[in-house]
Amino acid sequence: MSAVYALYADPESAQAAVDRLRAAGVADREITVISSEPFESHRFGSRDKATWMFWLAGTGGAVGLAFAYWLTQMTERAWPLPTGGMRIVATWPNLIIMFEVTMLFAVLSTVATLLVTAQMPRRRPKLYDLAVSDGRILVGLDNPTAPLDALERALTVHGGQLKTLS
Amino acid sequence: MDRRIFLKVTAVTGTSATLASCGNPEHAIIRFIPEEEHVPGVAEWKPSLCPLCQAGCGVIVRVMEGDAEVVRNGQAGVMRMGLAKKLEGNPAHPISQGKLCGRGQAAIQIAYHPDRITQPLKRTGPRGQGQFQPVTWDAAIAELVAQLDGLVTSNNQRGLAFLKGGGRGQRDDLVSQFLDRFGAPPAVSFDLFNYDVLRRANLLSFGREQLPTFDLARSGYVVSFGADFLGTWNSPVAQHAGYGQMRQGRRGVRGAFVQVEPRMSQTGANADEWVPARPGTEGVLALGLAHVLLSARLRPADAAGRAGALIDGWNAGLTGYTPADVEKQTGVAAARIERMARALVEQPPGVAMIGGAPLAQTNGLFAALAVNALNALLGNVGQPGGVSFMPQIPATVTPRRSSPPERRTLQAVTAAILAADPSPVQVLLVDSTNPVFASPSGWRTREALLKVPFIASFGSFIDETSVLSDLILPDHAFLESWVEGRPESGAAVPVATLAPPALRPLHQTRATPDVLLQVASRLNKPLDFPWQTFDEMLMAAFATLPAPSADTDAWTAAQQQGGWWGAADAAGQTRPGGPAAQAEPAGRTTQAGGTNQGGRPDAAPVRALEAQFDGEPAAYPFHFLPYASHAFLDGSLAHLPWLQELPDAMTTAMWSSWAEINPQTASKLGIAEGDVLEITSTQGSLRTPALLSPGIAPDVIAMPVGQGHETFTRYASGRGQNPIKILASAAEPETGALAWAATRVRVTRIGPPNGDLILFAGEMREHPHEHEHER
Amino acid sequence: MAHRWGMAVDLDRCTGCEACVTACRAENNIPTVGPDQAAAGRAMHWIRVERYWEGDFPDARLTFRPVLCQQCDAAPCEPVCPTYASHHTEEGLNAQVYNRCIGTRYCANACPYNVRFFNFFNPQWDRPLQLQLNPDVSVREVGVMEKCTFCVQRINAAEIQATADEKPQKDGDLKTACAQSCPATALVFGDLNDPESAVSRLSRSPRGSQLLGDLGTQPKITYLARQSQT
Amino acid sequence: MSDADRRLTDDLLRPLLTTSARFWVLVAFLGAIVATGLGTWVYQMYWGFGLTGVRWPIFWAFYVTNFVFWIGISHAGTLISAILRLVNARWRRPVTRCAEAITVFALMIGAMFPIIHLGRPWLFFWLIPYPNQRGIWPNFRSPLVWDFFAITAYLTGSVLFLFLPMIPDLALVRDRTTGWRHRCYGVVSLGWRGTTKQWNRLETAMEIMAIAILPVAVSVHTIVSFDFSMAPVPGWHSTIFGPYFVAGAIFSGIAALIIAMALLRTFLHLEEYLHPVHFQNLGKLLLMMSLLWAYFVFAERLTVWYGNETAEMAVFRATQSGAFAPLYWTMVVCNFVIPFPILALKKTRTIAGCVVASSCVLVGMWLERFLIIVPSLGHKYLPYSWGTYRPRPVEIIITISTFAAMSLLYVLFAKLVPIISVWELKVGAHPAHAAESVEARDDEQALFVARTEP
Repeated sequence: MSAVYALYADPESAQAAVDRLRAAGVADREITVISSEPFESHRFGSRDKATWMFWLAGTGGAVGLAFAYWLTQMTERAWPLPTGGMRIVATWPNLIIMFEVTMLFAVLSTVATLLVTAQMPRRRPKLYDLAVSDGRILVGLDNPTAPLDALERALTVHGGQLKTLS
Repeated sequence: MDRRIFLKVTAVTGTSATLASCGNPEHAIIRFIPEEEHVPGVAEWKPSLCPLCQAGCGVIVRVMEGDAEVVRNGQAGVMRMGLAKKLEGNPAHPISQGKLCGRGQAAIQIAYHPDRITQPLKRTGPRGQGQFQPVTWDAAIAELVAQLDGLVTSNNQRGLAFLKGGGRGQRDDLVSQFLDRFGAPPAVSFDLFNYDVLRRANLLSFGREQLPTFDLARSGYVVSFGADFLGTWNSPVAQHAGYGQMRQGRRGVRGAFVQVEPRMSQTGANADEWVPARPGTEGVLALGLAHVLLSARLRPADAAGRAGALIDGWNAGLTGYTPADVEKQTGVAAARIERMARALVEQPPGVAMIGGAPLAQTNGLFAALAVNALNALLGNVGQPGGVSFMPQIPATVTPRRSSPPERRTLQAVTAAILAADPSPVQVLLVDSTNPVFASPSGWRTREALLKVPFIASFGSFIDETSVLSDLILPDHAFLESWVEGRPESGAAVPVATLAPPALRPLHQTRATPDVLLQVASRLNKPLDFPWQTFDEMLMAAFATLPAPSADTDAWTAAQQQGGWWGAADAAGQTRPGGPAAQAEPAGRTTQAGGTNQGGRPDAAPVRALEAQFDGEPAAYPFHFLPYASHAFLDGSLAHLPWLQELPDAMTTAMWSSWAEINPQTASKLGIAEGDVLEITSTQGSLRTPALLSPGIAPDVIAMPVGQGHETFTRYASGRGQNPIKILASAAEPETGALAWAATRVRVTRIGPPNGDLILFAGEMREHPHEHEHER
Repeated sequence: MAHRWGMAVDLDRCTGCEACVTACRAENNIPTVGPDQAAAGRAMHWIRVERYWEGDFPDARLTFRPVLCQQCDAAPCEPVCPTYASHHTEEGLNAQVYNRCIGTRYCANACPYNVRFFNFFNPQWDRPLQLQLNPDVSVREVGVMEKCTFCVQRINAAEIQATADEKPQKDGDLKTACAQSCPATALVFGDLNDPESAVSRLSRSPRGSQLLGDLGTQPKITYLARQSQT
Repeated sequence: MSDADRRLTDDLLRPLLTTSARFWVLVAFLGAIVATGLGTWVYQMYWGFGLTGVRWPIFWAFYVTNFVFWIGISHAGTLISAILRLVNARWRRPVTRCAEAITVFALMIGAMFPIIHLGRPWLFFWLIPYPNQRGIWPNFRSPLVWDFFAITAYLTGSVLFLFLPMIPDLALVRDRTTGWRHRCYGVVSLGWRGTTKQWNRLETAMEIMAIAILPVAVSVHTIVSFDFSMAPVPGWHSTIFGPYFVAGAIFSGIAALIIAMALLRTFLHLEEYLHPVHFQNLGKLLLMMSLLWAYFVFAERLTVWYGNETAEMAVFRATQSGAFAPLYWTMVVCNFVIPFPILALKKTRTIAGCVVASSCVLVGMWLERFLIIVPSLGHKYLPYSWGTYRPRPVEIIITISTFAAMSLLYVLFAKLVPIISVWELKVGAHPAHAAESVEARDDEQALFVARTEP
């Protein structure tokens, strides 16, 4: 297995490289762009925004709510001990528990989503270059299917030197 | 019973058993075979007698099985035995009626006290250093016998003196018989807060040398002159029961009560009116009340009979006791005197009582006679709701050889010892009294005792007196021994309390009466007592009492119910006894021993005496008022941790001693709460924290008696101050009783609070700030 | 019919003699903490006789008021306990389960009467004073709260006895240690569900009121006011 | 740009890569104090809680004061980062991580106190709802159990809130280091690459977290206030307590943050990244909170005084004119009289000024918590049972050691992680991003100038 990529000094050239790869018929999801900072303002940076993460978080919260409801009700009924003349299942205090657990689950599910979708944690990935941490922007492909020369032409513009891993 | 109950019961008993064995010491190897059978976890209630004061409350002891470390013939080990768990009043007992005061309940700690003397001790070091070594009982008794034989051979039987607390009963009778048979002078009984003056007054007024019994339950208006009858005076438990009834026991009637005293006592706190009359003028006030009744023709003068006749100028209508005159002397407003006097007759039955400080003045007897006269005038003597005298059972079962004994006060004895050389007292026996602690330094009791060649004491603890002794023969705790008592007040029926030991001895101690009998038998010239042991003597004593029912005798019945007493009458109400109408209850009773001697009307009328105070008013501006502490009485209970940690009723102080001072006076002297004061009398001085109290007259400093022990167990030693030390030796002339309220002092502020004053309560007022506003 | 244990305190009978205080100590194995700890505010008195001064000399007055756990029906001390150590029993008692207590001391703060006490150290009894301990009452270890139980051990014993004898309890058979010892009978204990019981009758007295009743704690102890002459 | 970035990176990573002797001395010193504190706690557990000054009827004192105080401090992070993140205030970038770190550590310390103050600390886990042999669950009616849930949620939330934006920087460190450090950072950076997908997910996640953490933060201190307001104790039983405590918490939180930033700035030479303007802005926030605090105190006091209810007034007097008056007025001076003028005047709202004000506020807020707890407990309804409280050595030592613990954790954190978010600064420095607010733009330029001067 192998990978092909090139490093660029600035987002503009990276963007150009991405465009040329597209032109060369490489599918969008095959192209990997790696940078040491987010570039929301560039087209390559604004690919696959994850708006549905909110929904997952919400779902997590809902699960938490349900769990907290069950927990309070079940435990209070399991051994009904009256205190201070309050009802056995005291709704007001339980609301507090429910709120906290809801938020907890929402947070956890958010993080879970993040880790899963961002494929973390994982061992050191194949396609990476230490130069990225110096501010270079990496554009490349894992296991390129397209012919190498085409890719080379696409990547070696704007001072991008082609590198291959195998 | 069904299974669930069975399980419950077993559960309860089971847990109890495990808990009962909590006291089981791991290190002990030897386990003795139990000497008695107990069902684990099941309580058995055994009768006994509270030994702490002369009231003589019958108690019941809750006995449950448990493991105790004991010594049996020289071998230490653990034994499963019946252990006393709690003391409660004996419901069948006419005096306690099932109730018991806090002190009485704490008495259980005497038996289990960690500093109890567990075996006979012989002095090794110099006297007073408290260095003793254990000796066997045989050796100890042999030594005492040798000493006594020595007196006999030197034909100096009168060289034996016996010093004891003021008790009444077979034990005391045994002592006096012992001395009588030995040829020694009678026992000297010492008790700081004794009732000699009151007994004498009652003898003079009513021919009964005895403490009065009050039928408070049916009283309408009570005037108490310094008598702490809800605290420490006379028969507190019985009086409590009556008091409760007096307040709320009768539909539509609520008895009223006035307390006359310069320092508000716990009893005074319950009064509807608190009258801080000048110390030593109580008698005058009483006669002032009488004057109002006489002058208003509310009562005929002759109603007072002999009691009145004893008062100088009685039949003349007590001229000179007009409310105005009395106000001048007592400081009590004339109008108030009028009102009180009228209330005495308008809210019948009215009754007056006197006790405590007023009798501890140089004019105490006069005050007592005045109050007696007032009662007689009110016609309440022997009447419902009035004052009466409890029928007595003769204390002695065997006639004395010599005729009635002369009275000797401790002061006289110590004086004699100090005067003569060698000491007239060669052998001194001390039992259940601690004069070195409880007598004023003026008496020089300690020096006197140090002059006595040989002292043996019977106490259970090493205190200031027994620490001076050469030989200590530790007595059983009351729960471990036969107890018997003949209370002289508190009930309408004759009472002889009796109980066998409630639990087996924990230590190698012996009952003092038994020891005396053994000594008596081992002397070269044995004192031939008809009994080997104390219980034989008791049996003989109770044999003379009528059987309560056909199928049993007095002795057996008494052991079961905790004593013998005459039946109450049909109404179940306390029937008043008294000289006027001495209704003889069931059972053979006679007048108290020694009655009527010198008590006949031929006694000359007494005239009002000014109370004399030690110390010039200029140099010593304050009256010094020591009072019997609620927890410790005269200090004999300061070794009980429960009582040390009991917040004082008035001040909430624990583990402390203090001096009460009026806030205005304090601010004049620049004294704040807790400041360390120096209180100085002509006799000496002491330092103690100040406690500001609105319930004390501006010219009075009050201090509780009981703390300030030098040697008295780990709980009391070196704690607080002893006010008795700075008391003057003034005495009431007739009886020679110490006038402990006749000392004047001066007060100076020494420094800021030193933490000696430990209070349980945070605030003394329920609305502190409102109080600040109104001031 | 279930019992509902309550008490009436007649302040006109109470003389402040504190027999109840010692009785409680003896019955419930309450340790003495000693002078140093007492000075540090750790003395334990499940029942205490509060005394309050009014006015100044010579018109000073002093009143006594025994205060023990009021066994509230709406007890503030109960719900705040995270472990149910403090809870309400069927018979309306404020139970304190020592083994469940982890010592947050929240109940003591919530209690308006300050009748809860904390074991700051393991209790000590100098040998052989421990022989007096009542085997029916557990000794509390360091770190747990304790308070008046209305002598629950006596209540249980009496109920077991009554069932064993197969006859109902009579009013007055069962007394708490304090009520038993009270020489002036100021403390009366009994079943509030029995309208004829002494405590019920006293609780209906016009002199009756409840301590800090306006806090809504619904105490089961009724205080009968002290009356005054004129 | 990239060399500017490189300098930025080097500056911010320097503390991680180079260690001075001074660092070890500091760690040893703080460590010693913390060890003493822990030892003291063990000592207290061994002998019994009686070693403290706690007494009848004041059953809560120093420990609970510390609990409330530290939980309050923890509100620094979430407020600064979450709110500023949501409103996307640019000047927040260098500040967020210091703030979030404070949150996490303050919470850890604060959460220890409910355990330290237990009579039987070894049984603290009975607060946790889990199936157990006792067959009994926690009492959800108890505010202490609410505390447990709230703090758990808040702590989890803040730890993640701190960690997520750290991942790219950890990856950065990973690439800059070798050997065991390289491996360690490799593990904790979870194999971060920086693909556009990862960046987007991270940003979204942070947005959600920011939204979620805010209500939790508010609820946490409200519930802490419930510990008091639920009990019928004069001075406690008040509806104002929730917002009152939250405001106080944020107040002390910002103060703590300002002090932390000032220290970092000096010791890690971050003058170029932590600017007067940051202190200016935080100073304004602090000023606002000081006013808010004063408002709450006034409202609370006035209500009590006007209501003139006996028990409440007893507490009122004790604090206003009684034994606690000295402490009370010190509190007022520290929380309002001193900070207000310093922060109100632009001239004095300097870094030094802000630090002075913040220090006062920390003292004042600690006193406030103490004065809420102790006087009320000492003056409940029955004056007979009133009491007063003096701390004992164990309490004082443990209290001091918690401040040392905070410093220690912070020092170590700054040693292991870039205390200022490198990638966020880079983003901030990116010219392509048009600044939103005027303030932000000045801010950006300031940063720029700062970086291109030499």
